[in-house]
Amino acid sequence: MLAIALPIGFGLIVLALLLNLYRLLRGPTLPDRALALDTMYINAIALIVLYGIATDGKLYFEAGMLIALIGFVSTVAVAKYMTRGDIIE
Amino acid sequence: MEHLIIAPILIPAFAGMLLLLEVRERQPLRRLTGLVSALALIPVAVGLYLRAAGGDILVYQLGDWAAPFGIVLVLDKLSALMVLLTSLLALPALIYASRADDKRGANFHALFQLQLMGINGAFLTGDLFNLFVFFEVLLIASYGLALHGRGPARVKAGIHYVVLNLIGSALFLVALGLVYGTTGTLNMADFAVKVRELDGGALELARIAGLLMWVVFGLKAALFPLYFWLPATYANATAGVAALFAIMTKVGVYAIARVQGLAFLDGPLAGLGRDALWVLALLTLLLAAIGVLGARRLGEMVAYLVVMSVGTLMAGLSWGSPEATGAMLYYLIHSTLVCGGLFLLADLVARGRGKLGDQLVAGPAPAGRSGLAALFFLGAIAVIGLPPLSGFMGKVALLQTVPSPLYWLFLLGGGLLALVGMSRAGSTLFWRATGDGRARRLDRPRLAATVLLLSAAPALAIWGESVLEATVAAAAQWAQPGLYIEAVLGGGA
Amino acid sequence: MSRLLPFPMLSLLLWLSWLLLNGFSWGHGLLGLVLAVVLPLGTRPFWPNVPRLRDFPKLVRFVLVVHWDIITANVVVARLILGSPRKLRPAFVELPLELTDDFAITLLASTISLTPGTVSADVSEDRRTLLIHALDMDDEAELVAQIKQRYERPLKEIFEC
Amino acid sequence: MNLAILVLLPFLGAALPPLAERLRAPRTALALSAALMPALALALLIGPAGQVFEGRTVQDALSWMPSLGLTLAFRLDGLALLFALLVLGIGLLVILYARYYLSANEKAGRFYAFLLLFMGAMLGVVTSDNLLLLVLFWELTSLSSFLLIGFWSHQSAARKGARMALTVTGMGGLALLAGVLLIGQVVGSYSLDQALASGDLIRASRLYPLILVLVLLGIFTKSAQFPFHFWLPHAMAAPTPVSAYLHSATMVKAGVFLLARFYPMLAGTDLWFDLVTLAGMATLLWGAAAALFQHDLKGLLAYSTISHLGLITLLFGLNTELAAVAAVFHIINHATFKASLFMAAGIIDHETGTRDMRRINGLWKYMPYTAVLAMVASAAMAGVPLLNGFLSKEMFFAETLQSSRLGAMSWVLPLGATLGGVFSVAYSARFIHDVFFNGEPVNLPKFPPHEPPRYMKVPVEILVALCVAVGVLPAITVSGLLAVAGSATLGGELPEYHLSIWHGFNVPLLMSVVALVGGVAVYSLRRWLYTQYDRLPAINANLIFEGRVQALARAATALGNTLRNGSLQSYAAWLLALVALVLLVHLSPAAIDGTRGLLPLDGVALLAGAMLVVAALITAVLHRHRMTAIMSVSVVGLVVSLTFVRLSAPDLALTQLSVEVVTVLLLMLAMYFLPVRTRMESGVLRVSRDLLLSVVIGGGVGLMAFAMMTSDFQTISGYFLDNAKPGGGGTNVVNVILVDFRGFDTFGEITVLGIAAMGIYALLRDLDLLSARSDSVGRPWARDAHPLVLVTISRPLLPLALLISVYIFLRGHNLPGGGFIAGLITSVALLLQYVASGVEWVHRRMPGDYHPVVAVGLLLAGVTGLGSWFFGHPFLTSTFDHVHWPLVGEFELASAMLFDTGVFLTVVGATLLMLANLGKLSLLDDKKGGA
Amino acid sequence: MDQVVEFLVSAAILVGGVFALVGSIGLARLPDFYLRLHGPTKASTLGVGGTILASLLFFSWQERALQLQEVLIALFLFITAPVSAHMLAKAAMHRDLKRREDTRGRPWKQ
Amino acid sequence: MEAMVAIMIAVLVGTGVYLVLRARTFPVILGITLLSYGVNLFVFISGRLALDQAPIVGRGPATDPLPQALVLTAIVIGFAMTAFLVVLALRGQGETGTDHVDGDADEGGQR
Ligand code: NA
Ligand code: NA
Repeated sequence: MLAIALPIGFGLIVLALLLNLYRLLRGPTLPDRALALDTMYINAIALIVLYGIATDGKLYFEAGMLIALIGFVSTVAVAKYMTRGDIIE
Repeated sequence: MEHLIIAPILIPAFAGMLLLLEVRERQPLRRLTGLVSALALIPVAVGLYLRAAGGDILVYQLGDWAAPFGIVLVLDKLSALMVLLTSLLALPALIYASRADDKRGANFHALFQLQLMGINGAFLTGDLFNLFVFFEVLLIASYGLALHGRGPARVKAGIHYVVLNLIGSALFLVALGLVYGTTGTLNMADFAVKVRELDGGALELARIAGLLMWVVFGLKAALFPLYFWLPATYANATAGVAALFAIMTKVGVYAIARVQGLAFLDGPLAGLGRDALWVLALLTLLLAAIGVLGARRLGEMVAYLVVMSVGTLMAGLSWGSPEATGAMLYYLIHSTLVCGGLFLLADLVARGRGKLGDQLVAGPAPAGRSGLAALFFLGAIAVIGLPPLSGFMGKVALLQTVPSPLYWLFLLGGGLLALVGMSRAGSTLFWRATGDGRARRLDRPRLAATVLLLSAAPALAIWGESVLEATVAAAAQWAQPGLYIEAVLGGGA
Repeated sequence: MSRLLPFPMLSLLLWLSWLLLNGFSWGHGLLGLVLAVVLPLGTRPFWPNVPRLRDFPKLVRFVLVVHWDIITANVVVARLILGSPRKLRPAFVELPLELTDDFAITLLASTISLTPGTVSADVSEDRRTLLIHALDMDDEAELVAQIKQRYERPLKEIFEC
Repeated sequence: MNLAILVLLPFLGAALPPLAERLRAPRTALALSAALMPALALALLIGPAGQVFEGRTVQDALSWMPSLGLTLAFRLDGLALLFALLVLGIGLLVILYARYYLSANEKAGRFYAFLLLFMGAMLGVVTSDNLLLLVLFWELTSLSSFLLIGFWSHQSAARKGARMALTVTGMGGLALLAGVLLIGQVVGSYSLDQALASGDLIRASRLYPLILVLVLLGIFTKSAQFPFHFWLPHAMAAPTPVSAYLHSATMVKAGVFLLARFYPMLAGTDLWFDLVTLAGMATLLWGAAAALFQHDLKGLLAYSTISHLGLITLLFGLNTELAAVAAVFHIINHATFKASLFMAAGIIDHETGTRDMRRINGLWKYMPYTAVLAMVASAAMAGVPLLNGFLSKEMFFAETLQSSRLGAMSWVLPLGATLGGVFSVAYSARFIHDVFFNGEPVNLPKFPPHEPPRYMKVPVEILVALCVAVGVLPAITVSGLLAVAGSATLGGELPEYHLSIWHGFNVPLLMSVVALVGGVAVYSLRRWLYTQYDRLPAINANLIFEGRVQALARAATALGNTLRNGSLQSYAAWLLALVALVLLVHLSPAAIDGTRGLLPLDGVALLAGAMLVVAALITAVLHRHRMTAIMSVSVVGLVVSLTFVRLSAPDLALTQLSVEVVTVLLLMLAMYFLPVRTRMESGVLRVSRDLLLSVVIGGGVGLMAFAMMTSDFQTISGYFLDNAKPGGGGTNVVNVILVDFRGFDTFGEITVLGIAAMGIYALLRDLDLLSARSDSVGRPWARDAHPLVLVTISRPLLPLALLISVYIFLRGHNLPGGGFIAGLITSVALLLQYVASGVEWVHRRMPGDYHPVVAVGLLLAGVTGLGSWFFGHPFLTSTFDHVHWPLVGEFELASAMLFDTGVFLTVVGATLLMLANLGKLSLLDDKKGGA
Repeated sequence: MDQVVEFLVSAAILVGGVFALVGSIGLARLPDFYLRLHGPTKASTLGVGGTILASLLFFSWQERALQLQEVLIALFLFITAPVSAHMLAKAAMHRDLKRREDTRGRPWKQ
Repeated sequence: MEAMVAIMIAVLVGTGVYLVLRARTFPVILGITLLSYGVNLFVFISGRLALDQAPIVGRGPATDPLPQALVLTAIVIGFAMTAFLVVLALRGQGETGTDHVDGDADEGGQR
């Protein structure tokens, strides 16, 4: 059962990533692209967690945790750049 | 285990760190720290050289891990010679910079020390990836130093310098990937052993790895067509920095010599890229000589002289015989010290001419004209290769050991072009002076530093035989990679 | 005690996190404890205003409610997204705030963003109004009331009097 | 007696006059200080001279650079003695003369110093017994004469003349060096002695023509032989004592000296005859004819010198022993009369203020004594009987009659010789008539001229006396010296010859008569000749040469600028083209010959790969939209991280992810000051070139990657896997490599990071940057600088992130993680505080200078490394132990952890030093702009 | 592996995957930025949540002990994701991005 | 999988090269970044590819750890260099008023 669910899960998330990429490419505005990138980061977490299940190991858990913890900082920086120009004032 | 071997790396490293710790910007303290370190390097380097001159190749296994698994430092005659040369160049350059230039920006002394760390590391390491790391150390420090001070020209030149070297670093990594991917090792000696056993596709890849290394080292050495960054970078750098940079191109030459001597003297890749290097070296020589002739600033002229020396050296190296390499090393020592001195001299001249700086146009005579003129005359004679100074000995040695009509033509013809260029420059700066400029006295420590470096020319002539014997001995050892390999892989393990 | 543990909740969170990360052992329990004390102390200057937790059980309840809402509303939102975009009724809604504590306001804003269908878009300079964007809003008053009742009130009880 | 000391004396002497000048010695004392060493040398020469006259060759050698074949070897034979006497003797006279010639305000000390340097060099040339040493001194004469010619450096003519002389003779010197090296190659030694004995070997060598041409290039340039003669007249810009010395007796004679010196080595072949005779004849005629038309006194003498040098050269070219002796004889004679003439010309210049013969007339009335001296010397130059010039010219005429090498054309030589004689007489006549008679002076700057100071005439008197003495009593005065010099030149027995005034009525005498009569006739036709000459286009060698040099320099600058055009992209293109070339030439698909089994490709990997490809391409295509490009690069970074996850590299994934965040922060900080869009700037051609390079290099690297991945190899990495735990105390092999096996790399790496931070700090200090006052669409910036939600969330995130840092750090040795990643997490958490709350807010809460953090980090790593010294181990040797504590249980303590702490601190310090300072930039900007 | 656990894990994976996809579909197809903002911040959190739940179950079963590390991912994500959304919304309002005409209320001037 | 990775490397290096050759500092920075990604991957794969074989002792078969350590070092150094270049570009912008680097001839002429 897991042998079927996992590939499907991978497929769904990769599909999601591709849609994110489409939005990033398409825009049309900068916030759209930033949002797309942010979403990609989040989907990447899902991918990494799934990979952990698939390989029966927890070596990659930290990678997911890292994204969750500090991945948003780049989104914040981009957003702040858009509103204030200066991200560290 | 002789800890002295690592001292040329650790002394400036720790000095640099301590300088960084000194947050209150007490310039005298910083100068003292820097100068003490630079001074300390000289006896250390002399000591190391004397050890190496005995004929043994000394290996220092970092972390006590045996080669090829750990990183080793290797002290042979060649590396000892280069470390010694660096220390001899560094002290006057630092003295010169410590008069005032060091205050024109932040962190000068720390950067200077760490630059020395990088240079010495590159000379001593016996590991290819570690060579990459030390390249990066010396590069990043040199970026900082090249940009020390201010001015758009300096920044522009700096950007060129930095970007080209970043591309160079990327290429170096590709080469290292290929080295590891084909031979499964990073230790130079081990690589030398294993590359001889390759065949088929792996051999093809190893060949490309070697050639890429030549490109990367050629960029550092400033070979045609990779030297274009150099004139602006060097001519725009602070004088003491430019003087220190005189050794930087030699790091490239050394790296080629080192890898070639170990891995490509014989075996399936014997003489790798030698013909191409030969042609490029000759072109470098010629184009740099033309550059000397066409230079419009003294600093630029000296920078081209540096490039010219690289062409001269690389041709000598790519000739491939131990004798030619010995002569090349003598010339290397000469050109490094003399060009370093000329950079300082150019700055002394520029300082005395006010707004005109070192531009080669008639203007007020610089302060201390006759003294400067005499120094310029001396330096020019030396660097052009006229007797009775070291340049002449070096050129004769090269001409004797590289019996190629083409080389003779380029070397002598290049010398002639440089003669024309430098005589014009000297005539314009010192003879065509429109009245004496500001009557300020020359700064004595600056003058002393300049004289110290330029005095290499007579010194290397007077004691030429000892120096030449030393370089020939270093080359002889270089030409027997077996000794090195045995010392690294056989002994300590 | 408050000198040593300026933010007990944070310390607890840190300690629990440490144990989550490393699994439970005496060693890690001890080390986690050290960290749970040292880290808040070290970062003390970064917390100018201390949010005081008044009611721990209510906090647990609140967390559970939010999670439940996330799950249920997710289904709703999924349907909206997959359905025809024409049917969506987007709206900007201004939510008058009763909360006054920065931390509590932030929690409310985050909660609103986490629960499907709404995103908190801005907090007014005077911190009296929260701007919310809703994906599909039926009735503004109803939405405001729902948020106030489900999230703001508990938060007020948890953090303020 | 040590010959080396003899040569050294003038060099030592060069130090005295400047010293004396510094001590404000009077002019006479200055001159005496200059004369001291040459006089001493002359005295010391007496001893060895005696030996030479006894037929011995005095030799002396010191070792210098034996590996080069360069020894300080000297020899004194007849030829060397002759020249040594000329150099020292005339040198002393010139010093005496210069005492009066130089005006009080000139730097006489320097002048004498240069003169003595030259003297020493010249002495070295003539006494060298080592070919390389000879070249060395040869070049020294060029250099010191450069200084002498340019002595009046305020005059443009002097500067240009000096440079021209140096360039031409310098070129010759290089050729000579090449020639000498080839001789050394053939002979197997640079000993002159051996080389002289190996004449047959050299002439038989395949290299002989090349050697000859190179050596002759040196000789001809130095001796101003056609077509290299043009520099000499312009060297007349030198003070007259210099001309009297260099251009009569010494420097230009160095060339003919070498002809004599190398005569036994190189002469005797047809090629020698053709080259040397031809050049000599051309020079003889050209110089003689041109001399007549000079209005400048020194110009006349200069061309006359050229002509006489041609004569001497021609004689050497004739390949007969007698001709060689005649040549040596003429060297002596020319030196004496020409030096005296130069001095006389200098006196006239000195007294009248001009050297223009059109203005100088009738000086007989004003300075009869000088006139007599000059007229005698001129007569000697013309070859009038009873004067020394007559004797050698007679021998010259005779020798031209003997040659048969030209076969039926042999008459050309005597004819040319006679013609040369005719002109020689004509210009000598002019020197006498035009200067001392020919009416009254015209408009002299100094009037009336009178006799010079007494002692200024002494040198001229001595020289003229010598002319007469030799001319009248050759057998007594000069024959001994000529004999030893001649035999030394020939390197063997002298031929039969007689130095006598009267040889009877013979063809040479007839030629002399023709020359005298013809010369007078030509001179009487001078007005017509001058008008004819003036119709010829004027050629100013100085202008031409200077023009050539300038054109060359301009071309050089232009070429330099073409190559080094200031375009980073063209430099980068050269670099990358070189790489492309390497790949195109050496990489073939055949490199893919591995047999390693391939890993299966799954859909996820395929799609992820496609994502990377698309994102990279977007970056390249949309790079002008900078923000978009930054985001697409982030996607690439993300996929690369995921690739590391997939390909078993968790440490790399973590590192890549955290570096990514910091990089984006960095770029966003920078974007505040940079344009948002890049203008379209590249043309189609440029884009195609770049695309080509991209495809070749990208494709090549990809191909190599594939070749590598598909082939098996032997690697040392098994050692690391085996020893990580037992030797390094950690199970995360990557980390153990980083902090232990290859800790030195890491030490260097964090140093790089630290230096970069320092360099960035330095770059940012007082950087003036205009920041954008509004966003890219022109809207003013938002008011809310510190959004509440962001600020509030950033607070608890700091301790949380620190906790995670500790976690990542501690597990690093055994599981993915380590100091570097931990450091980055901490940095990001701290940076978030900056972003959320601003620099000032943060700096009120923690120190803002991160230099010490970097320093402490680096020092910690370094000191940890040093620690192993105390246990007798090399730098960075690690140690670890398992410790058991009650309650806590067993845990490991490793020195590598300490090292890793250093890494951690360095990373935090460096990252913050970089980014916080970059963030602070805008504060400066605000203060400045008051916005 | 126990069928039940396996089923639960599989279900969680599928739920996670589906919601991740749905969120991204929203991002891709919704007509204005403010609408698109809802997709990822909602669905992706549950998307990740699903996979994390799967992972928790899977490893806890595997190790026969409660494995809750992954909870931290969710915790961090729940803390940080709203901030991203909030900041992006502010950016969008600052830029006065087009919104669907029938949107009620108005964004605030920044 | 190998072909996929090779293509990724090729594209990264290729786009990196292309961007490095643009006329302004900003695309050059991007180019260097992409180039670094490509090159890091290249060094990484010199240890050959392996799935689920992280080099942790005691977890069964392990891939080659050495290239990973090398790449880690390269990433750090690359980050330092990129940061320096970015700030240098700012300095250039500040001192020359432009980030154009495809310069005019004759800059050796003046200081
Ligand atoms: Na800022
Ligand atoms: Na006259």
